[in-house]
Amino acid sequence: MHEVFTVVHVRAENYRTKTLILDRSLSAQPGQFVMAWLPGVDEKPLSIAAEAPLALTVVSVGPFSEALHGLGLGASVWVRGPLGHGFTLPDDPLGKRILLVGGGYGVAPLLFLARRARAVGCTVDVCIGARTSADVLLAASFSAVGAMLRITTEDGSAGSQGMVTQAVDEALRAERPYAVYACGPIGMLGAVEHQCKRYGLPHQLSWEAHMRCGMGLCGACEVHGRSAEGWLACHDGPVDRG
Amino acid sequence: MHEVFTVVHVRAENYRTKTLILDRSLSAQPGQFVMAWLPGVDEKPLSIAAEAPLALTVVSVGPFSEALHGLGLGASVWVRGPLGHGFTLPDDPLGKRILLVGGGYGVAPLLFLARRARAVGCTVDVCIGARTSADVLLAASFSAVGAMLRITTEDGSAGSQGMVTQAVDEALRAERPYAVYACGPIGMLGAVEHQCKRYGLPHQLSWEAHMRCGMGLCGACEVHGRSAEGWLACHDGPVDRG
Amino acid sequence: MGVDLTCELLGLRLRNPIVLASGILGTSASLLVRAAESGAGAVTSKSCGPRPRDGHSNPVAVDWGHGVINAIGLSNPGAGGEVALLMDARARLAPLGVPLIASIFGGTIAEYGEVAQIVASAGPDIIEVNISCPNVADEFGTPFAADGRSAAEVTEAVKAAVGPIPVSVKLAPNVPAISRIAASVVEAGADAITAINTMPGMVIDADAGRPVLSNRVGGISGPALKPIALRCVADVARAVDVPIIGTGGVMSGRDAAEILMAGATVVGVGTAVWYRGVTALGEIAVELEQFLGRAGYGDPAAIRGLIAYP
Amino acid sequence: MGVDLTCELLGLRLRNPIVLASGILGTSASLLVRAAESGAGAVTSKSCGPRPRDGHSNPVAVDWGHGVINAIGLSNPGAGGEVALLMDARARLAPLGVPLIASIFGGTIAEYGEVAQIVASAGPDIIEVNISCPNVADEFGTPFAADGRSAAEVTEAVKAAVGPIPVSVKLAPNVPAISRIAASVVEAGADAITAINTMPGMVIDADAGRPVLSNRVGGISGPALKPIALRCVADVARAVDVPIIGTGGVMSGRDAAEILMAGATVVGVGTAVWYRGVTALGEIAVELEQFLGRAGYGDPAAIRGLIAYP
Ligand SMILES: Cc1cc2nc3c(=O)[nH]c(=O)nc-3n(C[C@H](O)[C@H](O)[C@H](O)COP(=O)(O)OP(=O)(O)OC[C@H]3O[C@@H](n4cnc5c(N)ncnc54)[C@H](O)[C@@H]3O)c2cc1C
Ligand SMILES: Cc1cc2nc3c(=O)[nH]c(=O)nc-3n(C[C@H](O)[C@H](O)[C@H](O)COP(=O)(O)OP(=O)(O)OC[C@H]3O[C@@H](n4cnc5c(N)ncnc54)[C@H](O)[C@@H]3O)c2cc1C
Ligand SMILES: Cc1cc2nc3c(=O)[nH]c(=O)nc-3n(C[C@H](O)[C@H](O)[C@H](O)COP(=O)(O)O)c2cc1C
Ligand SMILES: Cc1cc2nc3c(=O)[nH]c(=O)nc-3n(C[C@H](O)[C@H](O)[C@H](O)COP(=O)(O)O)c2cc1C
Ligand code: FES
Ligand code: FES
Repeated sequence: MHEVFTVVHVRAENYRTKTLILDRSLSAQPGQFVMAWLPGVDEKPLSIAAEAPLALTVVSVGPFSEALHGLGLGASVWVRGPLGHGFTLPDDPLGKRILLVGGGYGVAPLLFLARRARAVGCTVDVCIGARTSADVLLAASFSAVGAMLRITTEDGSAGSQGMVTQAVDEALRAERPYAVYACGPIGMLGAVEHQCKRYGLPHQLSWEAHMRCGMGLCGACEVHGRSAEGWLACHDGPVDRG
Repeated sequence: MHEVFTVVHVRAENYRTKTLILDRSLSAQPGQFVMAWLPGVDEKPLSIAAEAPLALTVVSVGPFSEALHGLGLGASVWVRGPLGHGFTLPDDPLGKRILLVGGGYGVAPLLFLARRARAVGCTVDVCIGARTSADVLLAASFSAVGAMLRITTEDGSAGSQGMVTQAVDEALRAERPYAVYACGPIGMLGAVEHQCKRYGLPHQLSWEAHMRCGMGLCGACEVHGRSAEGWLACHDGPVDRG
Repeated sequence: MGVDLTCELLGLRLRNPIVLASGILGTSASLLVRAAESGAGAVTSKSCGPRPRDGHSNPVAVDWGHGVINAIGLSNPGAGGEVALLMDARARLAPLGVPLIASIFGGTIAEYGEVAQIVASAGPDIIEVNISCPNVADEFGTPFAADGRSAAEVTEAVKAAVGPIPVSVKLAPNVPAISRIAASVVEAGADAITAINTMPGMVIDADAGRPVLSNRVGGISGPALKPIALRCVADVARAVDVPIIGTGGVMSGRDAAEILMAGATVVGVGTAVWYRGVTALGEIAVELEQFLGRAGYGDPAAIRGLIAYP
Repeated sequence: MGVDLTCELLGLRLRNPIVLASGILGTSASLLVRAAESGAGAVTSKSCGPRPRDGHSNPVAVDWGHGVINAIGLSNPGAGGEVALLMDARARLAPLGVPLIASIFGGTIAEYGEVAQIVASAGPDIIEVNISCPNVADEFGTPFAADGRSAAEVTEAVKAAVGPIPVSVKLAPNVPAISRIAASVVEAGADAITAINTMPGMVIDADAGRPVLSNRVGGISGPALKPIALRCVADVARAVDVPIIGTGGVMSGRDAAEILMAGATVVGVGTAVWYRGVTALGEIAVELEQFLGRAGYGDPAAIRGLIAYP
C-alpha cells in the first residue's frame, strides 16, 4: 500500500526542477525509487533523492511532474517503496575513487550516492551534463559534499562545451576510478557504458523504463540488452550492476 | 493455524491419565490452554501442563482422550494456542502463601502454576481431591516442587476421607492464604468459590466449557454467573480472576 | 472539528455506525448486551433457523494467517427458542439505546417465512435474512444468494411475514454480479442490504493431508475479505438506493471509513473480535471518530459513497 | 526417500509441477525464458486478445497487506504480434524442456475462436483460455466465466479453432458453484481446467478517499486468495476428470503441496514473484521436493487429490 507523506519544504533547483522535501524518512539505498501516486492524476517512478527525510527531485515535463510541482506546503504525496535495487559502493570504500555521471533528474540519486560515498571515505568525481547552464542541476550540492565536479553544457553556457561523455573521458584519463556510476537519459547511459567497457571499468548504470506495477510482475519495464535475460528495471534495477 | 508437535515421551500418571511430552516449547501462562487437534478424530481444549517442553495431561474418558492415549512416540499432535487467560500470581509474590485446589485433570495446570509460584518465592499449599487413591494425580510432583500437600479421597483410600472442600476448610483455618487458585469439576469450583467468598479471599477459578471456535467468536463457551456479562471461557477465561 | 458518530438506519438512531455482525457473540442475550456495552451501535443475533441445530463438529474455526475460516454450521436453538433470547436481549438493550437486529435463515422459501414470522413476534428492530444457505429444494443445494430469483422469493416471503419490521437481506460474495442480486431483492421489498457474508474457502493442513475444518469447506472472514467486501459494497451502492450494512474485514476505524466510502451506511464488524477482543467494537468506533475528525469530516454520512462512480 | 518431481500434463512431460501463471512475466520471449531458467516446469504467456491493448493507466497494482490487487487491463500486442513472441519463446524454451502455454482472451465467442486460431499457428504446447473477460455482447458485460453456457460456447469455439492443441479453460472464483462451470466446459471439450483466476476486489485509500487502482476494481491474488483457490480446485476435482492447473496464492512448496492435495495436477504460481522474486519459481519446486521427501511421498502425483471426498 501507499503511505501518505506531507510536503514540508519545496526547494527550486532550476527553472523546471523542484525538490519536494517530505515529512518523514524512508530508509533506502541510493538508486532505489518509489512509485509516487497523486490520486486522480497518475502514479510514476521517482528516484529517492534523499532518505532522511525523504526527498524527491522532479523535473516538470508533463502532466504528472507538473502536478507535483503544483503541490504546496502541507500537500500529500502517496508513496510506495523503496523499490528496486540501487547502487552499491565498493566493499572496502575508504580512499577509493569513484566517478558519478549524471544527466537530467539522474543527478538526484547520484547526489544521494555521493553523500553516502563521502561518508564512508570515498573520493568522489562527478560529471554533470546539461543542455544549457539553466539546466544544470544540484551542482552546488555536489560541491558542498566535497565531490570534484565537472560540468558540460551543449552550448557551453556553463562548464566546458560538449557532451558529458567528453568530461568522462577527461576524468578517466586523469585518474582511473575504482568504478563508474551513472544515471540519466538512455543515450548518455549507452555512451558511458561503451566508455567503461573500453576502459575495462566496473560500472553501475541506472536505466529508465515505463513502469506499471513496479512489482516485478507485469513485465512492462523490461529493458533488453541488460546483464540478464528478461531484465526488469523495477525488480532487477533500475541500477544494472552487471 | 495449528502447529504440529511430536510426542517424544509419554508418562503414565495413573490408571487412566497420561502426560504427553512434546518436542518443543510453547510459551504460556499457567491456566492457559491449547486446542489440540487429531485429524479425523476431534479438536478439544487441553490445559497446558508444562511449557518447556509443552506437555499435556490427559484423562481418558471418551473418544478424543482415548485417541490421545493411543499416540505412540513420534506421533503428531496438532496444536493451536496458547489461548485464553491463565492464573496470575500476586504482584509481590515473595513469601506470600497461596492455596491451590484441584480435582481431576485440573491438577495439571495447577502443577504448572505451583512451579511458577515456587520459582518466585511463594509458599504453596495444595489440596487435591479424588474419588479413590487410584484417581489421585501428580501428588509426588507437587511434593517435588516443595508444595504442602493435602489429599482427600471420597473412600478414604488415600489422604483423609471426604470431599476436597473439607481439606480446603482445614487449610484456610490453619493459615489464611493470600489467594486461592482452583481448577476441577464445576461442582468443586462452586463449593470453593463459596468458601472463598465466605472467607473474603481473592480467588481465581478455572472454568470448563464446551469449546468450539476457541477464538471468542462463536459464543459456545459462555459461562453464566461469572464476573462479567457474557463471560467466555476461551476468551475471558478459562480462569476467572474476578 | 467536532464529530458526531450517531447515524440513522431504517428510521433507527444508532449512537455510532458499528454493528456487531451475525454469528459473532450473538448466541445469548448476555453476549449481545456485552457487545453493546463494549461500544457497538447496534447488535445482530446469530442466525436462527426453523429447528435447533448443533452445528458441525470441531474444528469449526481457525486463523489461517490472513483471516479466519469457519464452519460453525449454523448452531442455533431454533426459532422458538430464539424468541425468548431476543425478547430478553431487547429488554436489556433498550436502556442502552442499542437496536437489535435478528438474523434468520431457512432451507426453503416457506421456512424463511415461518422463521421470520416467529422471530418477528420478539419485536427485533430489524430482521436480517441470511440467504447464504443451501436451498434444500434445489437438486444441487445452491444457496439462495446465488441467483436473483430465489433471493427475491425469500425476500418476499419474509416481508409478507414480518409486518412493519424492516428487512435487510444479507448477500454472498461468490456471485458474478452482486449488484443484480441486490437489485432483485430490493425490487422484492428488501429495506436494506447487508453485504457481505463470508467467502467460501478451504484451508488444508499439508502435514495432516486434509482440510482443517471438519466440514472441509467454510467461510473466509477477516483481513483477506476486506477488498472483496469493499468491491461488493461499491457494486451494491451503485445498483440500489437502500441503506447498506457494509460488512467484511473491518479491523479498524480506518477500515470502517473505507467501507463507508464504498457506500455503506453502517459497518458490520465480526472477526475483529478475534484479533482485538470484544472491546474492538467500541475501539473501532473511537478510531473512526478520530479518522473523521483528523480528515475534517463531521459525521459518517459525510464519507458515505465518497468513491462513487461519476 | 528419493523424490521425482517430474510430472505429466496433457501428454507433456514437465520437469516439475510449477507453472508460471498467465500475466506474470509473460510479456516477452526473454521473460518467459527467464522464468524457465529460474526453475519453472512450464510457463504461460500473458493473455492476448484480438487487438493490441495498452491496458489501464497507473496505479495498476498494489500490495494491500494480505495479497496483491491488479488491474493491468490485459495489455497485449494483439494476436498477430503475439505469434512472433510465442514462436521465439517456443524455440528458446525447447532446449530447456519447458513447455509453453499460450493464454488467450476475447470479447465475443467469435473473437475467442479467431484469436485461438492465430495463436495456434505459433504452435504452443497448450492453449489456456482466460474467460474472466466481460462478454461485450451481453448487456451487463457479464464475464464468460459467470455461466456454464457461455463458458461452454467459448470452449467449443476455441477447440474448433486449434486442431490438436490441448485446451485448458481458466475459471473464475466469483461464481456460486465453480464445479458446474467446470462440468460445462469439460463437456464442451476442454482438455484441462485452470483454477483460478483472481477474485474481484477493490482497495480504497481512506486518506485519498478513492480506490487505489485507476480502474477502481481489480483482481485479488496472493496469500488472501489461497483458501479460495483450494476450495475451487477441490470442487473442480470432484466434478470433472481432467487435469487441473491449480493456481492461487501459492507462495511456498508447502502451499504447492496443499493445492495438489486439493486435486491439482500441476501448480500455477504468479504473485509469489512479487514476494520472493523470479527465483520463487525454482525455489517453490525445491521446497515441494523437500516437503514430499520429508513426508515420505515419491512424487507430486502421490498427493494429488489426497483430501478427496470419500
Ligand atoms: C526508475 C525511474 C526513476 C525516475 N526518477 C525520476 C526523478 O527522480 N525525477 C523525475 O523528474 N523523473 C523521474 N523519472 C521519470 C518520471 O517517472 C516521469 O516519467 C516524469 O515525471 C514525467 O512524467 P509526466 O507525466 O510529467 O510527463 P510525460 O507526459 O510522461 O512526459 C512528457 C514528455 O517528457 C519526456 N520526459 C519524461 N521524463 C523526462 C525527463 N526526466 N526529462 C526530460 N524529458 C522527459 C517524455 O518522454 C515525454 O515526451 C524516473 C523514471 C524512472 C523509470
Ligand atoms: C479449558 C479446558 C481445559 C481442559 N484441559 C484438559 C486437560 O488438561 N486434560 C484433560 O484430560 N481434559 C481437559 N479438558 C477436557 C477435554 O477438553 C475433553 O473434554 C476431554 O478430553 C474429553 O473428551 P473425549 O472426547 O475424550 O470424551 P467425551 O466423549 O467428550 O466425554 C466422555 C464423558 O466423560 C466426561 N468427561 C469429560 N471430561 C472429563 C474429565 N476430565 N474427567 C471426567 N469425566 C470427563 C464427559 O462429560 C462425558 O460424559 C479441558 C477442557 C477445558 C474446557
Ligand atoms: C464464527 C463466525 C460465525 C458466523 N456466523 C454467521 C451467521 O450465523 N449468520 C450470518 O449471516 N453470518 C455469519 N457470519 C458472517 C459474519 O456475520 C460476517 O458477514 C463475516 O464474518 C464478514 O465480516 P468480518 O470479516 O468482520 O467477520 C459468521 C462469521 C464468523 C467468523
Ligand atoms: C499482475 C497480474 C496480471 C495477471 N494477468 C493475467 C492475464 O493476463 N491472464 C490471466 O488469465 N490471468 C492473469 N492473472 C491471474 C494469474 O494468472 C493467477 O490466476 C492469479 O494471480 C492467482 O495466482 P497467484 O495468487 O499465484 O498470483 C494476473 C495476475 C496478476 C497478479
Ligand atoms: S513495472 Fe511491472 S514488472 Fe516492472
Ligand atoms: S469457543 Fe467460541 S467463543 Fe469460546
